Amino acid sequence: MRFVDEYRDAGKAKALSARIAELCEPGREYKFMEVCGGHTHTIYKHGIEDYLPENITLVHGPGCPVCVIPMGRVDDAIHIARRPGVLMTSFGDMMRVPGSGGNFFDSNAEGTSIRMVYSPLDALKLARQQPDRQVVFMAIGFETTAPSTAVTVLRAAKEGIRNFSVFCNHVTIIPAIKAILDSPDQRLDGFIGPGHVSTVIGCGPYEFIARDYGKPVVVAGFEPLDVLQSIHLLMLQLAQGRSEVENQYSRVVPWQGNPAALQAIGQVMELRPYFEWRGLGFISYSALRMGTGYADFDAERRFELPGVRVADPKSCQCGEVLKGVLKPWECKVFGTACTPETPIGTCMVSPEGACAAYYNFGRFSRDRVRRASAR
Amino acid sequence: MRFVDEYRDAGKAKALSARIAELCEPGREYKFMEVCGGHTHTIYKHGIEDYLPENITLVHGPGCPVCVIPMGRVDDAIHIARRPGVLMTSFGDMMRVPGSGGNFFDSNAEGTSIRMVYSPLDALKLARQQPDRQVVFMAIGFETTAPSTAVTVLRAAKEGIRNFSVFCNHVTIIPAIKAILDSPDQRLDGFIGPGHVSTVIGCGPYEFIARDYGKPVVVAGFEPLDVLQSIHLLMLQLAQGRSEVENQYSRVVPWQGNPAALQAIGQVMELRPYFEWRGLGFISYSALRMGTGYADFDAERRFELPGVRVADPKSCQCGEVLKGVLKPWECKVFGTACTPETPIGTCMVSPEGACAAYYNFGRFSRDRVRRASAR
Amino acid sequence: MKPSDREQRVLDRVERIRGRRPVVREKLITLAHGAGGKATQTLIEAIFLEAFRNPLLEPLGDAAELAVGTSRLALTTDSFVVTPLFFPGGDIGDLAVNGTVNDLAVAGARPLYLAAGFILEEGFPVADLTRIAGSMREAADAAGVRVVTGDTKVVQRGKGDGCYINITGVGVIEHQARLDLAAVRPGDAVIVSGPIGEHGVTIMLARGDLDIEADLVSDTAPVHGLVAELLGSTDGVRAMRDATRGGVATILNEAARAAKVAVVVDEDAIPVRPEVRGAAELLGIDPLYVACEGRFVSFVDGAEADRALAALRRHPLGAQSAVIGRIAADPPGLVLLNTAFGGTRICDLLVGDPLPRIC
Amino acid sequence: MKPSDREQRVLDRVERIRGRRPVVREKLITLAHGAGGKATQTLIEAIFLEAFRNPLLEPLGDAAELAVGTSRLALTTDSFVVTPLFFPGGDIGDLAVNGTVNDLAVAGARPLYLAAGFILEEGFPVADLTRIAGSMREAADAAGVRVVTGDTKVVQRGKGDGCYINITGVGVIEHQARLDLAAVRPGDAVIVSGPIGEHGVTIMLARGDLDIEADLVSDTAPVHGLVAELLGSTDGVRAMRDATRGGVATILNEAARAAKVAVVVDEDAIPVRPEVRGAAELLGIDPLYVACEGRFVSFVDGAEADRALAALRRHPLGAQSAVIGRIAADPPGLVLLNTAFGGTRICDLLVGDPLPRIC
Amino acid sequence: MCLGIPGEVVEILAGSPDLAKVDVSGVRRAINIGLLAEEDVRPGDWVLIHVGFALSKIDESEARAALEFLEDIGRAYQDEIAALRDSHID
Amino acid sequence: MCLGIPGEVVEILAGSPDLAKVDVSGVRRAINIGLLAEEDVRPGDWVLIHVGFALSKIDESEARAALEFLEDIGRAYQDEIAALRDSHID
Ligand code: SF4
Ligand code: SF4
Ligand SMILES: [Mg+2]
Ligand SMILES: [Mg+2]
Ligand SMILES: [Mg+2]
Ligand SMILES: [Mg+2]
Ligand SMILES: [Mg+2]
Ligand SMILES: [Mg+2]
Ligand SMILES: [Mg+2]
Ligand SMILES: [Mg+2]
Ligand SMILES: [Mg+2]
Ligand SMILES: [Mg+2]
Repeated sequence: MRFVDEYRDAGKAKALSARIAELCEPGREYKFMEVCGGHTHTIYKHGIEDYLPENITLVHGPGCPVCVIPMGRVDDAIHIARRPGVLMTSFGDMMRVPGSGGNFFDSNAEGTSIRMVYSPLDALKLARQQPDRQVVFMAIGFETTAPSTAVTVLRAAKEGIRNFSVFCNHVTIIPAIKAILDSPDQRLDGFIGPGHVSTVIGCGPYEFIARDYGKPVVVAGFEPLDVLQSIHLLMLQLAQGRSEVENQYSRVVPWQGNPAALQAIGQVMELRPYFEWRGLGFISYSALRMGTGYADFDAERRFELPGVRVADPKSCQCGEVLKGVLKPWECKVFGTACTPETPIGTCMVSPEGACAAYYNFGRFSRDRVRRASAR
Repeated sequence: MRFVDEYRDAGKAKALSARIAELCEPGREYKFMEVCGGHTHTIYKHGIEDYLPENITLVHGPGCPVCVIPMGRVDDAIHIARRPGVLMTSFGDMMRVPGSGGNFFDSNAEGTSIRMVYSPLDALKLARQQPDRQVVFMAIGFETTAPSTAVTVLRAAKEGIRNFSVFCNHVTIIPAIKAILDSPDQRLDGFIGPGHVSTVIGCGPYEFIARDYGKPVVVAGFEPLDVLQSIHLLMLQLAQGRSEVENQYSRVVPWQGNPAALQAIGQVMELRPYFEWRGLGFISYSALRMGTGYADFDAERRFELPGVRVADPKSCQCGEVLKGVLKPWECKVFGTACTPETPIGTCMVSPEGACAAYYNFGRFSRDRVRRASAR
Repeated sequence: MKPSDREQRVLDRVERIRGRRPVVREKLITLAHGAGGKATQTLIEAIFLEAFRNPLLEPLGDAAELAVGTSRLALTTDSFVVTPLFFPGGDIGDLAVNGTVNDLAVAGARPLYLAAGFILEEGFPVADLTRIAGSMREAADAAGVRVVTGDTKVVQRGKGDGCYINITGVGVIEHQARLDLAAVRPGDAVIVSGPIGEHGVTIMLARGDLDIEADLVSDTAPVHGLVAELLGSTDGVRAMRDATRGGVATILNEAARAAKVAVVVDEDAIPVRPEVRGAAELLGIDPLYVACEGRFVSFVDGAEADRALAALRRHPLGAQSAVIGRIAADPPGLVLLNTAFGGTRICDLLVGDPLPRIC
Repeated sequence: MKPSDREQRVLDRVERIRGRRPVVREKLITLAHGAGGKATQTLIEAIFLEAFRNPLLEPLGDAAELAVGTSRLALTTDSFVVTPLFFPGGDIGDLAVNGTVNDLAVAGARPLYLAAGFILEEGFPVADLTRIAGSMREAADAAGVRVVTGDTKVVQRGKGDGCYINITGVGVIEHQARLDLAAVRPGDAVIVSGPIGEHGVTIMLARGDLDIEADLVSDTAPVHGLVAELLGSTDGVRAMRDATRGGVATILNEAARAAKVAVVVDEDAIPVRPEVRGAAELLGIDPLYVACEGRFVSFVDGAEADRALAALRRHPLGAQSAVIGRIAADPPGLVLLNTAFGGTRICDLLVGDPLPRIC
Repeated sequence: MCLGIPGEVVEILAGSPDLAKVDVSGVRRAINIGLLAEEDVRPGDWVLIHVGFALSKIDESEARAALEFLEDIGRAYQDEIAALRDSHID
Repeated sequence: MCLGIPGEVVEILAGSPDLAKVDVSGVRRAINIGLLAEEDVRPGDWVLIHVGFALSKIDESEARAALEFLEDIGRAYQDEIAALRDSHID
């Protein structure tokens, strides 16, 4: 696969690995946060940590759309799905996210119809095909995904489709990064910037990190060499005393982002004054809802919602994991009460969730693995 | 079973049989019509003909509620059942009655919901249980059954149930008997009168037969001794030159019938000016529909009906069989194109239908059977 | 020509047509195709037998007889789709095990192993599944068989009915007799192992939509012990069949057709519980067509009938066994019923399920 | 304590918990229970194994091994509930026959007889049934097996999905080898018989709701000939499994658990067709978890791996066979994947079906 | 024309005077007896049941009389047969 | 955060200029390219696909430059390794 396979080359990885090692000051600990869960997934899936010296630690960030959905929103979605005639749709990622009374599969087992779609346009298609049902699309995701929802709503409006609405849970990445930077228990040396969200918002929005907080940011692609090279670029900035925003992923990310996509979001949606993030609590202006011009497509207005705030389970430490304060295995319930089969927190659900990625891919000791995997 | 087993006694049957034989004038042929399909069923099911001399022939009449339903009415019922949200109900008897495009089972295979009920009250119960569906009861039957439908409608009206209606196909027996009496190709010596319809209408309505047509009528019960005794009573009348209405079934049938039942019919239903009977064509004032006071419960008004008159298949001779002009096996398609598996006519469907009764129970030569059945 | 000769000619033509190769005329499957009557037979013969035709399949018996090494094996399969899953006297679990054990037993095999396939509907209570598995185990223990392999599938809500179970049974045939419906011959006695129709009526009532109550329980039971008793008592057993879908009448018709004989049954000899009869009269159905799940019909050399009956009656499950009829040569292919009233009539296959009726 | 020691302590505790007796925590059955992953395993072990426990069932292999007379028999059952019923490369009919033949073949048995149970939904087209029966016959002929018994049930519209087929297969085990996943040992080679995931991806695309097109056909095929080739080439075969629900990764995990070994697989050695990879990337799923219906994994003495591979490749169905990994002693119970990129990761069981994802 | 079955009233259902529990050979169902409102139906009475409704109350004296008639005919027949047999023996 | 896959545009769908058929390793799907209206997407172009939408056009020259850089690093490393090996042999 072009633009994929060439970035999975072990030979080049070894070379980058050597360059990174050369840049390590002895005795110094380096902590980089990959903001995006996609990077977390890449790191574990390809075994990137095998190429890093011991004193570089990758800290998993909040950029997993599923992990930040609070329980109350899952409950709200199930509440809507239980209304007669409703066909709820969402991405496969949402199906196993726990609400307070079970996930979407459990809800379907009790009688709802919650179906996976590949694209919000597919949800709209279902609405067209089944005019006697209320089709609701539960939208999740950062700015990467929001334009698709916006374009779908524009299309529904243009076609005059009345049985379609969006349960909007889009969030914005910058306020989350800011919350982490402002968190007192955080000590990071730099950021691996989210590649795909940057195709939409561009690289400019990260400049405050370099400027105001003095931390380097490298916007990175999602193949393993992309990540490794980004770490190299971060190490170079640190070695040279720089703190800038760099774009490792320039083949895909234009510095200015995608103005048409931003325009679509702006036309259809508006910022919420505040939104609850799982584990992180309420963050101001950190999420989107349908704008007043598209209120007809707003499932929150079409269906009465209980909107009950459900507290995270006491034992859940997702907030600390999402802020990068705890490693997944440091959570008290990791792998015992909280497993992919019976997740307590959302981070154990999405393949992008730090706990799930670590549990599924990384749950073993380096030493034993090195012996076992020798070819 | 009390009031059942004592009327199935072979010893008494032999005695009656001997008395009947004694009353036969040598060389004379006797033809009695059992008006009611229930009697046809009894005759074949118990093997009553084995007790009759060769010169007494039982002619099967039109009193089978299912057999007289024309194809167009089955089609209409399916048309209603196809409307979204409709749950059609009827008695099990109707399920295999052929419409022009298949029967109710075929229709269900194509997606309708047509369910059997034991009582019209059970259909009303379904309406109560499933308020979001339109429950239609396809009512069939003679005066025996019509009061049950009427009482059910009265009850629905009293409870204010809005999602219940009746597709009314009730018919009345007297006009059918009159049509047969007036048919030129008919020579009958007497009638075995329908026992259960008489519980409602009483015995008086048959007096015109005795008076105007000079034929004896014996209202008969449905156990085999009832039928045999009725034949005996008919033979006695003939021997004595009488033509009267007698009530063999006095344990069940009051001479006056059931005034409350007649009142219920009168309150809820009204006579149709004409109605098509399968094979017999249109007969004036021979059927019932919802009266104007209960128009809300009339499925014919609630649902637009094509009301197309569907001609009987060319090969079908049900009319002749229903009038007693042909024996079942004399129909050209009997047992070849028309079988219980693939009925062409309705008489091959109901266990009361003459063709079905003969095919299922009586399809063999007396001689071979006598040899085989010898104990 | 006399009317009675004309009638006979028509009847002969009818019988010839009935003997023709079956054709499925319907475009769509209907419930009748699953009811065990004519529609089912036609479907099986026209489609499955036609496609799979081979000498081992062709007898279409309760179980196929297979040679493996030096052993004679019996193999049978059945899917159980009963509603409700739990009913007086049993549940789908023991029903499935017993049904399979019985198909092996009446094929003359000692039941040994079961394979169980579950098709579960999304939303089915795990507690019910646990209960069903428990019943299966108890039934298997009672019959001395083991579930040795299985499979589980889950289908979307609305594509199943809680729980369907397929069970395939393997048994070994150790005696020398060749049991075969085609071996039934004139003079044989027809024996039923107990009162008929209790299972089917129990299920109808348990569905609840008829609102009829009765102190009835399903007759579901494993008959292998009773069969062993019978086979041990005489060499005169020609064939056996368990009376499931389609009831006793269907089996009698299968025998009449397979052996080209007449089966003559005496109505008043057939054991029927009063409640079964009451429900049947109320609904207008005939118990002869109602399913049993713990009764079988055996065809036994007439000279051995008393010995066979005595053996059956010694076993608790067979205490109410009865000779209900005998085999005659003519008219071949028909089942005749001598009614309690003293008449005689045909007792044919039904097209589909017996339907409650009002007329 | 060092962080890495603390981490190791947590991981040891996690592994201990994973070894505990499984419990079904859900109150209701969900689709995950049928997906072949962890939820399925838990259901089977906690409910069915618990209820039916006996030494013949306990290995939970593709087929149970049974002694009858002097013969060793293999018995397997599977229900097929695929949607759509007809798909590029096959239909439910040949899929069902091949699936059963394969379970017998990988258990080391020569497939002989099939029992087929149909659960048809009211309204199912008779023409489709005829076509399915025809495919079954063709597949059976190709595999040299016969359908010897069957059963047909019809369920109400809305209680089925057109056609479900259960097939139970009986085979005879003629060779001396004891094939058993528990016999896999360090040093063994892991061989897959061809490119993976084609069936599962074909079915996903054939459903039509993803609107993705590809020139892909199901890999459904009977592997008994290929297995015979392999078993004839070497005595070093320890065990085989066909890679159906849950895909290759699930089998590797079953081997790691059964034999208490580590399975180490090289990502770049695994044959995957570009279209399968393309669809998998687009949907965010991993082909290692996607079902095949004509591929199997064999575990072969490392010293015999070349000979085994050569034998497999001689057969047309095995032309793309590949050694994808080997068995190590430690860490027991885990499957490790050496990534193409040069890293190493765990390759665990999934909970349920692999779900298309966006993040 | 219409299936009708005799059943014995075992209970008038409290609260719904239109409904009676009726027993047919050991099976019971609630039957609407509203059409017999004039007849004062009580437990022990037998009624004719059709589609869940009682259509008439069975008149036991009529039944007894009819049966006696049948029995008379039967007895007379037996006597004749016996006489016939005796005459043959002679 | 968001799964994005590169695919090659093989056809702009006639009648719906917002839709393009895109090929990913032999599998094809119609993708909405409305968000790249300014970019003049044509067959042969590569785009990044996310939930059925093309989010950006892949810049092949940037890709080439980045890859060259990686290759340089790789080559330099190989040379060093070789040198190291040589030095050991010495
Ligand atoms: S182990 Fe579970 S509860 Fe703990 S942080 Fe991870 S997902 Fe949250
Ligand atoms: S054989 Fe068929 S068509 Fe002919 S009269 Fe009888 S039911 Fe009608
Ligand atoms: Mg059987
Ligand atoms: Mg069977
Ligand atoms: Mg059976
Ligand atoms: Mg299986
Ligand atoms: Mg259901
Ligand atoms: Mg298998
Ligand atoms: Mg299997
Ligand atoms: Mg299998
Ligand atoms: Mg069967
Ligand atoms: Mg369906």
